[in-house]
Amino acid sequence: MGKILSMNQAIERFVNDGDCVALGTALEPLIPFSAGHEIIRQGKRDLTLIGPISDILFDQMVGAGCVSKMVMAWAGNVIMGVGYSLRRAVEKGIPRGIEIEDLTNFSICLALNAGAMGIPFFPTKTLLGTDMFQSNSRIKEMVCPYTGERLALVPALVPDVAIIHAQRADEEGNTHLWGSIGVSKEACLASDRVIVSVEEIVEREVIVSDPNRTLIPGFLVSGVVHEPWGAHPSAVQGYYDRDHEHYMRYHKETRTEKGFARWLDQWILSVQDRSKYIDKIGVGELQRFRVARSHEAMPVEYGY
Amino acid sequence: MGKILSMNQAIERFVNDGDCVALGTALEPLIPFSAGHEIIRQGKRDLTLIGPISDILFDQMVGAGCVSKMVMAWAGNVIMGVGYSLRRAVEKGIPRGIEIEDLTNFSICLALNAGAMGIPFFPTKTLLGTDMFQSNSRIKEMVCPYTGERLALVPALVPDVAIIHAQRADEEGNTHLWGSIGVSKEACLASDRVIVSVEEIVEREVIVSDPNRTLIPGFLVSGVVHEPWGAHPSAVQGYYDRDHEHYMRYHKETRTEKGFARWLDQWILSVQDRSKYIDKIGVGELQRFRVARSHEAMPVEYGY
Amino acid sequence: MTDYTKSELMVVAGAREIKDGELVFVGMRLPLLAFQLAKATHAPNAQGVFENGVLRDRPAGKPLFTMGDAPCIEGAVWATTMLDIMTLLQKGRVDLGFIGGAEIDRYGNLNTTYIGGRERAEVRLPGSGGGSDIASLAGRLVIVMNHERRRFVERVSYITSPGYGEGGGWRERTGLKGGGPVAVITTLGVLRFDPETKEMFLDSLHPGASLGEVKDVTGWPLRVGAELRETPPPTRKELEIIRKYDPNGFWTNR
Amino acid sequence: MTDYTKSELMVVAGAREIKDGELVFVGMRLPLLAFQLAKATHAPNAQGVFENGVLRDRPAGKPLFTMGDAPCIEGAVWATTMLDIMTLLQKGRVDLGFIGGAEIDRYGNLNTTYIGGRERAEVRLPGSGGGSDIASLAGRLVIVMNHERRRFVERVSYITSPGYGEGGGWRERTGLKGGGPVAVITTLGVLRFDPETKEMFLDSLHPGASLGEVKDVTGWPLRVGAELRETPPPTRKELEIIRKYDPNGFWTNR
Repeated sequence: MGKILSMNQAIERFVNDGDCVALGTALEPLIPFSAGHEIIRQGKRDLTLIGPISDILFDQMVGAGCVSKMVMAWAGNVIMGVGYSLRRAVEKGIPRGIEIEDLTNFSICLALNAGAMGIPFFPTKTLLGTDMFQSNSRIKEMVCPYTGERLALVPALVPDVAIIHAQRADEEGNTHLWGSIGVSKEACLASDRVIVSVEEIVEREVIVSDPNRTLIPGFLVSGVVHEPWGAHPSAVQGYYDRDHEHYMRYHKETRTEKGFARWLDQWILSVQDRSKYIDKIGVGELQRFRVARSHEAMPVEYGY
Repeated sequence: MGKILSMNQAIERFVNDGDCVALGTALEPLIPFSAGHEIIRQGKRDLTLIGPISDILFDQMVGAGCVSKMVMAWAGNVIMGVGYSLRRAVEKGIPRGIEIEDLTNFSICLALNAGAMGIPFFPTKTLLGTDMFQSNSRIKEMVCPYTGERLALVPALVPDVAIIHAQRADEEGNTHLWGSIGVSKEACLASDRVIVSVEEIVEREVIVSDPNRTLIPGFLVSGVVHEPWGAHPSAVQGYYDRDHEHYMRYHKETRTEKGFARWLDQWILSVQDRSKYIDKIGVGELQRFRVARSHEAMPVEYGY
Repeated sequence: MTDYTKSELMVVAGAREIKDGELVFVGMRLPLLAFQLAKATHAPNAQGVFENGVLRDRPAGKPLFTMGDAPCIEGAVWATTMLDIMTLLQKGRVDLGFIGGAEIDRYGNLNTTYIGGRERAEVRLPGSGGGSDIASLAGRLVIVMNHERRRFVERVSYITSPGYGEGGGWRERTGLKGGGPVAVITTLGVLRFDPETKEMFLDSLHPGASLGEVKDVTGWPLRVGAELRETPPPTRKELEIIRKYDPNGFWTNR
Repeated sequence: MTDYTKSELMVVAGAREIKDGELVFVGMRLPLLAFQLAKATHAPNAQGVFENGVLRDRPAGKPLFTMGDAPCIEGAVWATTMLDIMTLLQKGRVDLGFIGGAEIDRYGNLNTTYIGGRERAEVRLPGSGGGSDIASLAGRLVIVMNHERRRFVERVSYITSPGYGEGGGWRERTGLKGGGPVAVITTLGVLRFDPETKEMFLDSLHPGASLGEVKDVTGWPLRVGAELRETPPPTRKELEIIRKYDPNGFWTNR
């Protein structure tokens, strides 16, 4: 019971200025847009964002001035290319300069997995020969004591907080997530705190009916937020598909600093919470993204 | 189509004398007893067995003289303690001496995971201060280049073949496994070849209805064997529970070399295949282990 | 007074080591019963992890022989890979672990691999399993074993699961993360470790056991705690709970 | 002759790089279309992996904008973690990978991070994503990009995704596992690499493109293959298939 919070409460309680925050760990789907928007509204500052492919949520948080550093493989607008806020920040220091630690999709997985596993680094065959060694001073090289080959070392990432959006959780935070998983499990296991927002809060019985489906157990979860449409405009498998046009409009409308300010006000600052956001888009409009062609998983028997 | 084989064919085709074979990777359940018995019947020799907790299948294979080496964390009879064949082999060289590379449950996971990931070793905080460094010359130590702490290094294990038993697969070898997973995924991803025996061969549609449930995709699977009761006396979640008394009898009856020879003849050598094994136990008798209290996973929607 | 077996007393002593809300690396046999007992009494919010990949917050619906039995997975909150569970240990998330042992020494080092050392190998035992990992990485460790002369030795011939090595400071020098053993629950008493020297001492005697008997079957001059207590015997309610989870006395030798 | 866009021709050229039965690291945009086209024509048994954790052996039921769109997961044979998929690459199980790039040099090194180098950073691009991993670890690499003077440079200012570094032997010295680039499919032609020197050369010209034009927009003295061919144009059937998967021409600029 004690873990069920509003998004406002969850962000207030578990995200502090200066925190390292892992977000968007399922890649293009299940991006916790609602949580990111609340972070912007609460004016959190000096965050380090951690995520593989962040899509436009990172761009929005950078543009809003919440971010001092990013540890990432790719940042922008997945279907449109660049994110203009990110470019303004790096190239012109608008609204502030940010530091970037460049990694690749694989090495960011390894860094979070090292954090999840409680080891200081991960050896790998990726990164070798790249200039990531220039733009990320934490990567090292070693000679393998077994094979003599060259290995890159990726140091562990231990975020202060991971925020994920998932399909369903119970009141203790035991969470079922399906579809695109990305690096969500590793991010949650690595982090000191985890915030989960979900489409549905379900009875414990739903979760324990399928323990292999559990992404993370509740004992690792600090706060659970019931947030239908919490990932819009990204997709939630089995609930709604991606709103591609939203990303296209974002690209077009945030090309300039002024355009971004307008967008920020219209879609984030002037919107009190996710339920108001839904009202603004229109429930009818959103129904377009709902499941039209059902495809249920075949039965699985756990009995004895 | 081409991947569906009898157990006899699968073992003949994909297990060679001298191979490293990973078995029993789901721990106490889903042990591929049928495959192990066929290996014994075909008289495979000089195998290296790899597995965390092998239960009595490793003991049987050692007693039958198939094994020259074991890489393992624990070997014996899980509910009864020691395995007498293993003791006779190590202590007296009966039927032959075997080499043992001692690891722990965690470090054997790491070794297989390194193999799965294509890296030469895994750094870890386990093993430090143990005499495993004496009895496994492949473990090394290093000082962490990030933290200065002591780390143990576990070298990768790359089995020639992994053999798993699972609930269901399609004709291409796309495999659903649920319940106790153990280190099965890592073992399959690490190995050059994979043999899967299953309770049921299902249509492709069953597998793709729940792609998060897939343990390994068919492109990694060399042979698929339809082998109902293939894990008896171990358990298969949702199909049958463990036959504990079988393990108790094995313990009692294989205390002596002669007793083991009798058991070997009675339950393995004189039994042509798994269907004959089922006949021998009696289909009626086996029904005792069937699911009496159903507990199905709650529905999951993948549609769009 | 209710009749009970030594194993039942050991289960009760084990249960008392578990605090409410803790994450416990359970294992099978007596520790599993101890965990189930603790949950049914003073630690309802304790959660148990099993090395095959399972996390449970409620007892299984049927007595278990192995952690992989179908009832141990049915109704679990998480059934993941062995690697995920073991890394919870390495990450420092496991408060308490239980293990058994064949041979133990003055500093709580355990041998479950080779009796007589590896080269001479008088007896080959099953090996570490997850025991060594739990001993190395759990926040606190509780050891459960029979108190016999051949088992309590001055120095184990092979360290499978590290205790305090050669004494105070050894774990830190060795780079071990977990806290090390806090209790050894035997058939005769409960032993603990000196905070400085890390040497084992007798903290409580089980009802019916004598100090002389304990010293006789301990292979080094055993120290005794400042206040040697008697281990509180199981209550009727505790026994009822234990017998519910071990109805035929398979693990508790009833 | 059927009308087609340059992008459609590039898709066709990409599809031809895929052999039947291969495991292909697909990515999005033109490479995804190339993969779908290959499967529908000469490579029905090719399978595609996507870095979010998905393995598909059949096309998705709907055109995709991102690999995480619900139709890309629905009907997949495997939807696992990103880590599992990326380790397939590192393990050497991926035959072929596709990537794009903003800037490329004579030895096939790609920059998608900082134009002008990191310190001066005239332009910050989105970064590697999985591109660098694919370039480093896939068995063969195919690069798809626009042929423009500002993109084809003597030496990239930042190596995001390694090609052949400084030429022959560099990948081996650097410890890279994958085979490196085999083709660069541009808006003007298909370029390949000398087996010894690993320098890029022009292997075929797209219909309508001239050698002079290609040389003009290439920032180093470009070598030309022994037999400069014309890239075969798309067939009607190929175009039909491409347009089925990109019905509005979002990716192929129709």
